[in-house]
Amino acid sequence: QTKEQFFPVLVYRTGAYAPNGVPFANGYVDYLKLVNARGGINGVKVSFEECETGYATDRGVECYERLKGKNGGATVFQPLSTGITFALTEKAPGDKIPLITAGYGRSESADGGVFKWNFPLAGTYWVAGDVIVQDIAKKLGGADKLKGKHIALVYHDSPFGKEAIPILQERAAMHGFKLSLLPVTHPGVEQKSTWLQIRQSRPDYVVNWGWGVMNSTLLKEAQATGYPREKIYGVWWAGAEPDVKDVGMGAKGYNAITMQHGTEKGSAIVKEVLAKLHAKNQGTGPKDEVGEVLYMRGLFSAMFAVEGVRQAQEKYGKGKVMTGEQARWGYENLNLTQPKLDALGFKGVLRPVSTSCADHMGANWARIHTWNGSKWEFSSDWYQADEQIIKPMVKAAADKYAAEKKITRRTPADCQS
Amino acid sequence: MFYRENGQFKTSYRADQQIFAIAQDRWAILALIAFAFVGVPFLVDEYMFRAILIPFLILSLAALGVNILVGYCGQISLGSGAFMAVGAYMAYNTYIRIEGMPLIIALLAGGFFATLVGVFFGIPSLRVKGLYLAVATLAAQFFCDWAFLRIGWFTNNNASGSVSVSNLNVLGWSIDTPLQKYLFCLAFLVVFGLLAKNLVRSAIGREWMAIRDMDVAAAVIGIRPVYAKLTAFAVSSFIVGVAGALWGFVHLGSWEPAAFSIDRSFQLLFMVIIGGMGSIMGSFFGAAFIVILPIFLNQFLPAVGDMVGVSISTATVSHTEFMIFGALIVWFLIVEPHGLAKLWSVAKQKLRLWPFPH
Amino acid sequence: MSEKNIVLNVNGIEVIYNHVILVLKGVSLQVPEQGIVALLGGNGAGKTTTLRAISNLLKGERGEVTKGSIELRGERIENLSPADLVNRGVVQVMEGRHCFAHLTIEENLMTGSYTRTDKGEIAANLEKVYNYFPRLKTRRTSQAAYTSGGEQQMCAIGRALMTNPSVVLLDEPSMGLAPQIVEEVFNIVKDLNEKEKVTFLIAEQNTNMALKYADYGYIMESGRIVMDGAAEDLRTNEDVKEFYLGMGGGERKSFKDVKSYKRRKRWLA
Amino acid sequence: MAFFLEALLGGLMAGMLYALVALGFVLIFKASGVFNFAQGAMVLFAALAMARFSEWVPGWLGIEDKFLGNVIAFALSAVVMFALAWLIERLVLRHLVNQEGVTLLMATLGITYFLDGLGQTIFGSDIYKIDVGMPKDPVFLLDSVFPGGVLVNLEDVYAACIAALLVVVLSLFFQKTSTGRALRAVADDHQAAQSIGIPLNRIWVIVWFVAGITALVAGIIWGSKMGVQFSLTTVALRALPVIILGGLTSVPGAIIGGLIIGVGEKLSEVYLGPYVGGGIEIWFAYVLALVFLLFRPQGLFGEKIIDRV
Amino acid sequence: MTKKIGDVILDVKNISLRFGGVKALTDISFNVREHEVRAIIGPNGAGKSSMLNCINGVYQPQEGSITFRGQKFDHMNSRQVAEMGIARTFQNLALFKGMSVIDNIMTGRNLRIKSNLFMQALRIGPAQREEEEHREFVEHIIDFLEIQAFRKTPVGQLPYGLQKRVDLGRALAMEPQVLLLDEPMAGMNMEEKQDMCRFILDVNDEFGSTIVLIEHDMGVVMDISDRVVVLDYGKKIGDGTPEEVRNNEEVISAYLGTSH
Ligand SMILES: Nc1ncnc2c1ncn2[C@@H]1O[C@H](COP(=O)(O)OP(=O)(O)OP(=O)(O)O)[C@@H](O)[C@H]1O
Ligand SMILES: Nc1ncnc2c1ncn2[C@@H]1O[C@H](COP(=O)(O)OP(=O)(O)OP(=O)(O)O)[C@@H](O)[C@H]1O
Ligand SMILES: [Mg+2]
Ligand SMILES: [Mg+2]
Repeated sequence: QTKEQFFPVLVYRTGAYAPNGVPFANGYVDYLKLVNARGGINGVKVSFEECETGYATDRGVECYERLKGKNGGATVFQPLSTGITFALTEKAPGDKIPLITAGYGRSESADGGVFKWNFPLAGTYWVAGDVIVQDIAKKLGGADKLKGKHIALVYHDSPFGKEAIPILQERAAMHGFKLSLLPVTHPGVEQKSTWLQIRQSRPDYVVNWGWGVMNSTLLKEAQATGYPREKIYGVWWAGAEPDVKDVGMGAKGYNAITMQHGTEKGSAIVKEVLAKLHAKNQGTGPKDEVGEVLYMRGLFSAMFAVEGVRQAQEKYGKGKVMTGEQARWGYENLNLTQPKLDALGFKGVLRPVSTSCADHMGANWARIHTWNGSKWEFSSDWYQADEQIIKPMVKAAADKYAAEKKITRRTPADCQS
Repeated sequence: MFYRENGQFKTSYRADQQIFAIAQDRWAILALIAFAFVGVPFLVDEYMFRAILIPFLILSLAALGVNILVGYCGQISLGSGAFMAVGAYMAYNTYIRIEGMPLIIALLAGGFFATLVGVFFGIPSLRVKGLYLAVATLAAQFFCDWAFLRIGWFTNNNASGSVSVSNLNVLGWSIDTPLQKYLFCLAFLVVFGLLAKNLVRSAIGREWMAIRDMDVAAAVIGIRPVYAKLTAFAVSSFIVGVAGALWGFVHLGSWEPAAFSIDRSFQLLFMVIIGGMGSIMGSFFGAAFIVILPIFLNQFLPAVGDMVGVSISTATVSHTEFMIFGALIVWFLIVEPHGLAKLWSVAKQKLRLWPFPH
Repeated sequence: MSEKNIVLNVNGIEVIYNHVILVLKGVSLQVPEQGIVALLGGNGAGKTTTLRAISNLLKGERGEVTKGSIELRGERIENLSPADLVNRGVVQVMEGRHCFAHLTIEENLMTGSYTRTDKGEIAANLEKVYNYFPRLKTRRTSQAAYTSGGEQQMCAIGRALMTNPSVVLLDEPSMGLAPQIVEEVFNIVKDLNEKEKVTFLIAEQNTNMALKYADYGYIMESGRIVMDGAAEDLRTNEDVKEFYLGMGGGERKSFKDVKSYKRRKRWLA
Repeated sequence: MAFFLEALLGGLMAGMLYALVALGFVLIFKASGVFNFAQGAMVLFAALAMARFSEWVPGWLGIEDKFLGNVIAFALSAVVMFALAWLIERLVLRHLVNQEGVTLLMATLGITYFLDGLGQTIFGSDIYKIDVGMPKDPVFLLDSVFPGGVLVNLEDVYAACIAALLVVVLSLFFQKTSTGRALRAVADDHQAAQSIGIPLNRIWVIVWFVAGITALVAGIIWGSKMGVQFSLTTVALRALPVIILGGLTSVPGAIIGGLIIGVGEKLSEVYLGPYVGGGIEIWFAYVLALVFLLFRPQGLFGEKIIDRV
Repeated sequence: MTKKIGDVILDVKNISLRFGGVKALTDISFNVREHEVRAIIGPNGAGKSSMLNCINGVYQPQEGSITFRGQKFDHMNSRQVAEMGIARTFQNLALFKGMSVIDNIMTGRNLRIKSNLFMQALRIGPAQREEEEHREFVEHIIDFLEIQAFRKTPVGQLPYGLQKRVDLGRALAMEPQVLLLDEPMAGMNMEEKQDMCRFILDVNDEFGSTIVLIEHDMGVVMDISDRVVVLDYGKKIGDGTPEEVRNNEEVISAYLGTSH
């Protein structure tokens, strides 16, 4: 009997956020196909099934319920929406299924002592916020130059958008810059008054915490108001091709953070996908989008999911199908060193990620890329988020959560299991 | 042949005023309720409970509430999502801010606050009617969306604006497994269903319907429009509020304002219209249609695709799902504009005549 | 009546509402060219339904003709649209007025000329209607909803006349009209019939009036035609006299003295 | 002061854009008594058609000229909207003669779902571009009076002019033609309209076609501003307070309502928003409309609601 | 026939009502005595229905007053009017279309229902008992009007004539002291009119209600009314017994015509 490792795939290929959801989903699925083409995880083939959430929480929950028990049980879920993440965070422990939220989700879930089942691998929003401020400081010529400056945060008015606020407030207090908060209502097409306000208060920088159509609208409004695009920074969900494509030259100079990876179209992994899948007509989605920002993000999110299982097999038996609970151990003990990543084809795309019981994030590096009118180009070096600032924030928030939920922190013994 | 009321003579008005005047109906309903409590738990797996039955029960309850306002009192409202949100957030606050607050009281408190808000936003109904009112109630929707996002107190100052509850229990029984949750919601639905049915067939229900059908004439026979409309808003938002609290507490566990967005308001209204305005039964039909059909299509279409040997992409499935869903709505309306409940009663009427039509 | 041409021939139609309520159970009737035919009968007998079946307005009431046929000058018309019928000269004045509430009286009348294209003809028609109903002229700029019941009735009839019809189906034209106006309406009917050769099929409760002006009458009871005959014959029929004209036993009885209201008609017994 | 002017102008321009969408609602409501929930979906559908045709046409016909390409794409989209109107009449409205408003409203909801699915199936669900040569960069007026000048978007000005033109044409159509009168008659009473020979079928095709063209124009303008993607449907929600404020049945009402709402929400967001945390404009628009309704239940220019016994 | 006609119960004084430029009523005064059948006649658009609407508080006259049992009102409030025991039927049927016949008539009892919302929701003792009592009363009316067979039919589906009866039934359920009837016999044939007359006279005799009746059928008016008011273009042009009115020149030329 050949059993397969089952990966449920929550996607949104329809609705308001589809332009961003589709490339991510394509990358995710392509990687899983690639794993099989490479012979599986130590011989264990993977299977997967998509479920359309439309970015709506209740549909996401339904998908989760539908897929969690299928095909021998789900290995891991990647909710791909902050709202769904919040809902599943409550459910996953009961079902013993881990959640990976690579680059999104709740920032405090980096604390594995409280959030046993959540894995915001490779960075959280707090990391992103922190790095953006670092880059601004660097451009200004030092953190002390931030004093008296004015940064406006334009954010998607949802848990996703609000995640950025605490870290920016923390930094604002630290450096003495003024932070103004400008919420934009879902889905984000109505920003005229936001930009009137920006024109009135003329902030030195605008940080865009948007998603989907909000990003392109924001850039168009910036153009229409004459606000310099070079002074705008986007979060990593606001820095992909669909966000700028139809603005074209109008978005030239716009910066966005990119966590860990780049759009290396020439990287080994992209070539492999093209050769092993798209050349044989087994690829998902259009060929020329392979290697774009969101596609790559889907690709390595899937890679994390798979590598966790490989890690778990080290402990629970090579060539066996892992349960969710076993996979969780794998995610908690990831050790993706640079050679390992390079071997997987991620050379020049990813930096090492290694997790532990205390740290479910595994890495906190990011850099900035800039839209040159037709493609994204790196414009900064790697930054590391400031542990000194973020660690205490994570701990405080996680403790608050634990108190509310009456969860006791995991003991070192528990961490071993 | 068998579905007849022949020979069932009513000897008192009480008998004639029973909820289901025909004995077969009475037994069928009792059997159905008994089955729902006792039979279903043995037949159904966890997915069915969590993804289909529990949402169905809770949204039926909400649709019931909306039906009182829209179907019985004729006040079209698009603010139901907001009233659900008020129920959920206020139940949450009652639950976490008051030490040892029993769950049921917290849920009812959610309903109570929803009532207050509902009555407040019902005040324009005294002057504004029909579609104008419908759009005016959107003010409630957008205002509440905003308030819950923006006013920290409601979310216990959670940075993300999302709240969650856990470890629910009623009098020491924990409400944890899907089965327990199902039974809990079912109990709520049965109780509220009965109370609502009683209301709509009592004096107050007749006042609502009178206002709906011909408000000037209603005023002339002494019905106060103010009282009738506001009680309808009150009762409706209470039920909707409780449903909202259940949705947050029992179904989602953790939620943000988007869970009660304008889409939810529309969804509830559609349930009522598709199910049948002014029919308690219709609320259930409508909820079933709107909750279950998309899920069904979503799983059924790929299966069909597999059968004919093409694999359908997720996007195509959900586009097709949209199209079929839309087409079915139109088709049902053409077959029976007064909703599924009416279709049901016409079918019963035919059955009553069968096998000798006319 | 076979000597005259039959314009409208209804042949054994059955009508069902909502797929379950059988209302007409085989109704047949004929309307001769240039005739005035009255359709009489109690409440709920099915008069309105018959007229709706002819003018094809049943669909909106969720009713359908399930048996029988309807012919207009030899052409089957069951599948035509109401607009086609108006183009062929058949127009119905609906029971209960149905004026366009938000339009003024004059606009209401003008909608009646939708099928007419000749400007001069429309103006002439309007003038004609105002001549017949001077009261409408004085209220021409009021919204129809704010006119009295009687004014609305006149408006509805006038609107139908604006289509230049050759066959008019009148449903209870006298309802709610003052006696003088009723008289007037029937005179207008007579006028149109004689001068402009318009054929009428009139559903009426005011039997007295209807039989005075009609040539021929049908009496309906619960979905069936129970009696028909020339108007004079009906007027002198004992049952008709007693039940429809209130003159049982010859003399008109005072309404005050009609004692029992639980009588049964002989033909139903 | 300059800022106030900017906010005011911004509001007026936004208002015109809302009005453009609102018009579609008003048209169908006024002419057939149907509250057309599908208006948003129609805007998206039309915009998608336009965006894709203008992309495809040069390939199909080998036309280089952008203007000509756009004109052909527009014509093709108009044909699509006509086909849509015709199908809607055939398959839906025809079977719902004489039904109540809610039933029809619900049917338009079914149409909404259908169009959402169909549009994305045929035309795709990515972000597309409509480029009809609208200027994107701002101009500054009155430089001499205010420091920095008053910022105006030419794109908005063009859009507002087109909206105004459309309104004038439509108002004339309703007031002056016999079809216009017939349309209003149909809205009041389907059956009575039928009974005097107004062909409902044709009327409905006309109305939906006109609404389709309005949707197309709205879709082009909004689409060229924001890109064509699914969220375009939500502009319908912004148009709702406009129509109730202006009156469901009034074409000029849609414009005036649009302007009031546009200005009201922008000024409120800019001047009140900062004190309460921002993001108030959408509910402010609705509350503003609601307050107006309390004084005039039929909206500013709507037909009086008739209550008679 | 000895009917004891009592004192003035309803006194209408100098009522004027305008709608924009339209003068619906100009300076109308008349009174109604207890137990009498008082008819209002006049050509279409004369203002008869508007007069009833003023009494009911649906319209508010610009001038004049209405006195009911010695209590004077500048304008009436619908709820008060109902509580005082004035009931009414409508010219253009204003039934509650979606409700069954029983429910329609039961609404007429609503003023008398004491139990509150919670009792009704639970249907505990008193609420249930009350419901039954009223139901019994309504059944009497249903028997009286002979509409037993349609008890549970939605009124929208009934033919016109029966709807008129239900309308009357709803008014009767209020056990009114004064019953205002707006063309109760329109659209009925002779037999049905006779039945309706019988109902009206029986209500008048048995329930002792005072009746104000608008009707176009002169036969009916002349036969059953005690006194008649004649309106024309919003003005009163005649008032008196049927005989007096019938011979009034002005009335003949404005309304009756020569044929009567
Ligand atoms: N839309 C409908 N749905 C169901 N039943 C209907 C409908 N319209 C009429 N009926 C039924 O059909 C029967 C005949 O009605 P119709 O209106 O034809 O009678 P009528 O002779 O015109 O009566 P009246 O003189 O009262 O107008 C009645 O019993 C009525 O209840
Ligand atoms: N709400 C209103 N707004 C404007 N005008 C009105 C209103 N109600 C009544 N009228 C006008 O007042 C006049 C009197 O109307 P009313 O309905 O009282 O007449 P009526 O005597 O009952 O006539 P009928 O016998 O035809 O029913 C009419 O000309 C009518 O158009
Ligand atoms: Mg009839
Ligand atoms: Mg009247």
